[in-house]
Amino acid sequence: MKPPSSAPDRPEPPGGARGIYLDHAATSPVCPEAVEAVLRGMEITGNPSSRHGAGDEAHEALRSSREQLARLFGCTADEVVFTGGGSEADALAICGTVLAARDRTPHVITTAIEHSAVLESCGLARELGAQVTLVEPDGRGWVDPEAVRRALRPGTVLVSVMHANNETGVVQPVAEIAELAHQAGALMHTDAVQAAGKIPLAESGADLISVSAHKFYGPKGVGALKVAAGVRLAPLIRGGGQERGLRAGTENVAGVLGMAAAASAAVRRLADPGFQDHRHALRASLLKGLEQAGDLEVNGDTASCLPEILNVSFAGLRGDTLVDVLAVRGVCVSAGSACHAGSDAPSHVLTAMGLPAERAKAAVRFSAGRTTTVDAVTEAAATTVDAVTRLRSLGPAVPPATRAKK
Amino acid sequence: MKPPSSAPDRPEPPGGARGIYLDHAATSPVCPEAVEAVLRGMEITGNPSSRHGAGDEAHEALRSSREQLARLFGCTADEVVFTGGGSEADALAICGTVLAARDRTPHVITTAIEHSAVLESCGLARELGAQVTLVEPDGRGWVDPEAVRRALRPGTVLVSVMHANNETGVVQPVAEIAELAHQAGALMHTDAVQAAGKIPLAESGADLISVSAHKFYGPKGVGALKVAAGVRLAPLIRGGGQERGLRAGTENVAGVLGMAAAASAAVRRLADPGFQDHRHALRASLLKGLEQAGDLEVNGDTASCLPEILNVSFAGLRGDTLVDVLAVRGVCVSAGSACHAGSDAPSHVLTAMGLPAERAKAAVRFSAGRTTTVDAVTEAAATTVDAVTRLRSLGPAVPPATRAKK
Amino acid sequence: MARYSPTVVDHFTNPRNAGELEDPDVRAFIGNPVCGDQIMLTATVTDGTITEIRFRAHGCAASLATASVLTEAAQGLPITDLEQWDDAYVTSLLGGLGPDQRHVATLGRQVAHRLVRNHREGVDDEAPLVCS
Amino acid sequence: MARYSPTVVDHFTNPRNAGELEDPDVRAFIGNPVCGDQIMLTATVTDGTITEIRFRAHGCAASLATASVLTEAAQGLPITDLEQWDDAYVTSLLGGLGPDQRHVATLGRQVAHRLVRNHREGVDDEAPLVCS
Ligand SMILES: Cc1ncc(COP(=O)(O)O)c(C=O)c1O
Ligand SMILES: Cc1ncc(COP(=O)(O)O)c(C=O)c1O
Repeated sequence: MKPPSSAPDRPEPPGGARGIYLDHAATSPVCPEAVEAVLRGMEITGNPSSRHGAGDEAHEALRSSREQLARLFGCTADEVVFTGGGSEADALAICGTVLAARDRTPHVITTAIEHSAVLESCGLARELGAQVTLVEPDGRGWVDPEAVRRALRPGTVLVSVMHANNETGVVQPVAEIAELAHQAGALMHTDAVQAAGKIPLAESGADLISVSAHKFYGPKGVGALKVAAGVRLAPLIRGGGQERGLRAGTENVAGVLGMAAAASAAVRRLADPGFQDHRHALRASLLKGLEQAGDLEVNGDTASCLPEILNVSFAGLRGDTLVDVLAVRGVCVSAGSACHAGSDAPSHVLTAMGLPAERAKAAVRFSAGRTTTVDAVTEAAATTVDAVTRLRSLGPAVPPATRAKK
Repeated sequence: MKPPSSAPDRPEPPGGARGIYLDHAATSPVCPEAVEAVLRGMEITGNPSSRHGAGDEAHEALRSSREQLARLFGCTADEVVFTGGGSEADALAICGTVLAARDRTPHVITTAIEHSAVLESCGLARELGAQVTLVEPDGRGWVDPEAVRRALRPGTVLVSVMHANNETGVVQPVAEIAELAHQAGALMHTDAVQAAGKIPLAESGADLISVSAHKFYGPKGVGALKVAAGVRLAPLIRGGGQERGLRAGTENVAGVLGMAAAASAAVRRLADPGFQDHRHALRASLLKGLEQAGDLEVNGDTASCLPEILNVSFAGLRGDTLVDVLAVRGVCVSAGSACHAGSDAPSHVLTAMGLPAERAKAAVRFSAGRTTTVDAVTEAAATTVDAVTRLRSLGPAVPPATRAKK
Repeated sequence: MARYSPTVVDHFTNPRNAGELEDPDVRAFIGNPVCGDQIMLTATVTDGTITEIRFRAHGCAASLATASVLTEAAQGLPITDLEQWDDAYVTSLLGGLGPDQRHVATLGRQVAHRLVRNHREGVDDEAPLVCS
Repeated sequence: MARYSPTVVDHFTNPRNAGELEDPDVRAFIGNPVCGDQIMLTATVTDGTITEIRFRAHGCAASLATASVLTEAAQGLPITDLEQWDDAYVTSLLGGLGPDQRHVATLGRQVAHRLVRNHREGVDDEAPLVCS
């Protein structure tokens, strides 16, 4: 008898040494235009506030970048505030509104499926004296405008509802909610970190819109907040008066240039029908491939979502385990949200949608990007199906008596 | 008679097309090691929080960078928190301490010569319920530890005194003040944004130390805060739990790598006697050259200051005007602080030192850097002397009667 | 995968002795079927020596690797030897564990001890059991 | 210098007609000697025409340029022509001004008007005068 301890053959990682990257919702590679712009930015010595040629060069870089971001937002250049990322943009929008409204007892409405940057900024807002109402999504991860309307009160200063969810990709009815917020005299904020470059942001109707460069092929650590003309915010990071006094600190010239280059490329892609076709084709191929594993459920509203994000639960598995196995086999995906990696708690988004804990813990997020090919997703799906089959063969671990009782 | 309206010859800008950059205290050029590191960082696709190879690569980049920053701070890697710049580090140190101490009525001591990032963070701290005492400097821009001691109270939670002043270069007795703060049970913060890479930071004795990469030849928009083990801070930017929960947001991998490379180079320079000699030689040559203009005063304690920073007032001139003229002639310097460019108010630092408004408004800051040569400062000084002479010849504008009355 | 030792990676990607013996001499189960990691071992024991051993497991990658590594180490040993195994030994079998992964060493040690006890006392784990 | 028009840069780096006439027919002074910008003009006026004009100035670069540009424009003109100058005209002489610099157009217009008035009324500005 062949000893059972001999290791079975290890499959080769597909997609070359770097593997197949299907974790664009966690972060995207930096596109060549952005790399070039960052390099150019590092050649600029001056401080944008300085009164000399070097300063003017830096100042001009910010000015032109602001215009490029304005086109992504669909706003004027004056309305663009550069930040140190998406989380900071969320913090500024939410805490900034609450601090600016501090004389009243401000009321903020948000949803249970927001990114932790929004949820925890609301936590800080609470410490600053605000009251916060969490609106629950439906079972498909969709926020009903009606539910937001019911949560509105005379003291509501801000409604914050994300544009597209980072775990499920579900696109929220932001424009409709913005209208309700405005009717009630409240400001509308939307965390468009996942939506930017995938959905036109102009139609959102939001007064405050957060984006983060590294989700649309720009560098990490730089983001922007649209602050509509006339909106009063109190800054969190204060000092030199940069960014209309809303975000102090010497501006990240190279990062901002990189973000602006990525934004311009994103705006061009949005208008390209070929890109639109491609993203839907990728999703279709990926889903078709994964379905071969059997016994899987797609989490989130498939009718209204970013095609790039596919969140599936394979029955009987743990999502993090599958992610680890796929990582070794060269397929980079994420269990729910990368931010929760290492923690065993099921995703707050899937939990809020009412998914059973087992299904929530089984969730794996595949997120494709602009350079992803149909071949790559097909291969990734095949690898996944194989991994799922192998993992399923290891369980369940429950003894026969219990199994029979089920 | 030759018509007086014919323009005199315009002198050529010295130092080549880019001129002579003596505004390193505003921001420094990015050193080659940092540029290379940023480029390398942009090749790393993953999110440091992700459970796969791409994520591990990003995670490892942060880990090694944290060690490099730890050597700059003279602390352990665990104590390094990456931020979006110096202003954010200041905000986190000050408001974070106050928010974490919110049950009491916290008292904060700072000085009248701090950077606006500290002063305005203290303003926010006040809005958050803190009481703030401003300690005045002496006429040379030096903060007497005795004055800090007198300001200490039972409720003092934080003393924030900068390491080296950004306008005058005056180095403060931070270690002595830290000892007083600790004896009184308060934390010590020092804004070492100007000191980093020029003075060893380990001896400061501070629990919280802010640095900003772009002041020591790293990229803009990234900084760090040393948060000593055991110090409790409440974060301002919340969410994903990055940076020990003290600064949420996907980490600026490329920027952090760039800052780390610059920090390593700075640590090497600190130990290099040749570098030490050079910085003093630059200051001596510059001052000697400028003295040719006559009627000038050096602002700040020349006995205890960063040799890189020389703040002088030429009698009878406006600093901003001289800066503008020098800019055209290819010499990049700053009027007091670049952050105040465009505003007519005299520097709050020089005003706090008790300088008359005329002298404060006349102040010009020359700040040399690692690649500055003695030839360059000599040439810059000659250009300055010429510009000062020409500008002086235009004034005073007061009519003869008034002049005679003086 | 800097997160895991090469041994852990090897075992969760290429598990050894996966499955369940049809007619085992002894069976041990540790785990919480609702939320945590689970390991079930089945073994044939001849003259006090483990001649065949299989595992079933559900849980994080490190716990799968633990189950696999355990079976490889136990195979051919006198079953009572497993009583000497402590968390440190299981950790060493795995080539080390990160701070987040320590719980799987406990899980491995517990299921190994339980296998010895069940064999000695002739009992069986037929119902889910919450590990400590 | 994106901050200033090329004309402004030209004039503050190469001021024309700087200085003070020894024995002028008319003098005008506008400014605040304590904190603000100051311009003093001295001119010789022959048959109502400005034949020579000089300025002294203290202030920001744009105000120095304003003084210089004024003298160039005024030279050879009937002095009463200066009464037509408004802020927009001074701004155009300077090739445009940024939002932060608008005050120098006012300063220039005021000192030009004052020169005309002082000439007409035969008065002199011997004491500091606060501009509006
Ligand atoms: C002493 C001091 N503190 C804080 C800062 C703020 O740093 P940053 O502009 O990188 O936010 C600066 C420079 O601008 C500074 O000189
Ligand atoms: C929806 C959403 N909001 C906010 C963020 C935070 O952005 P950043 O990590 O750039 O701070 C993320 C990503 O991490 C996100 O997916």
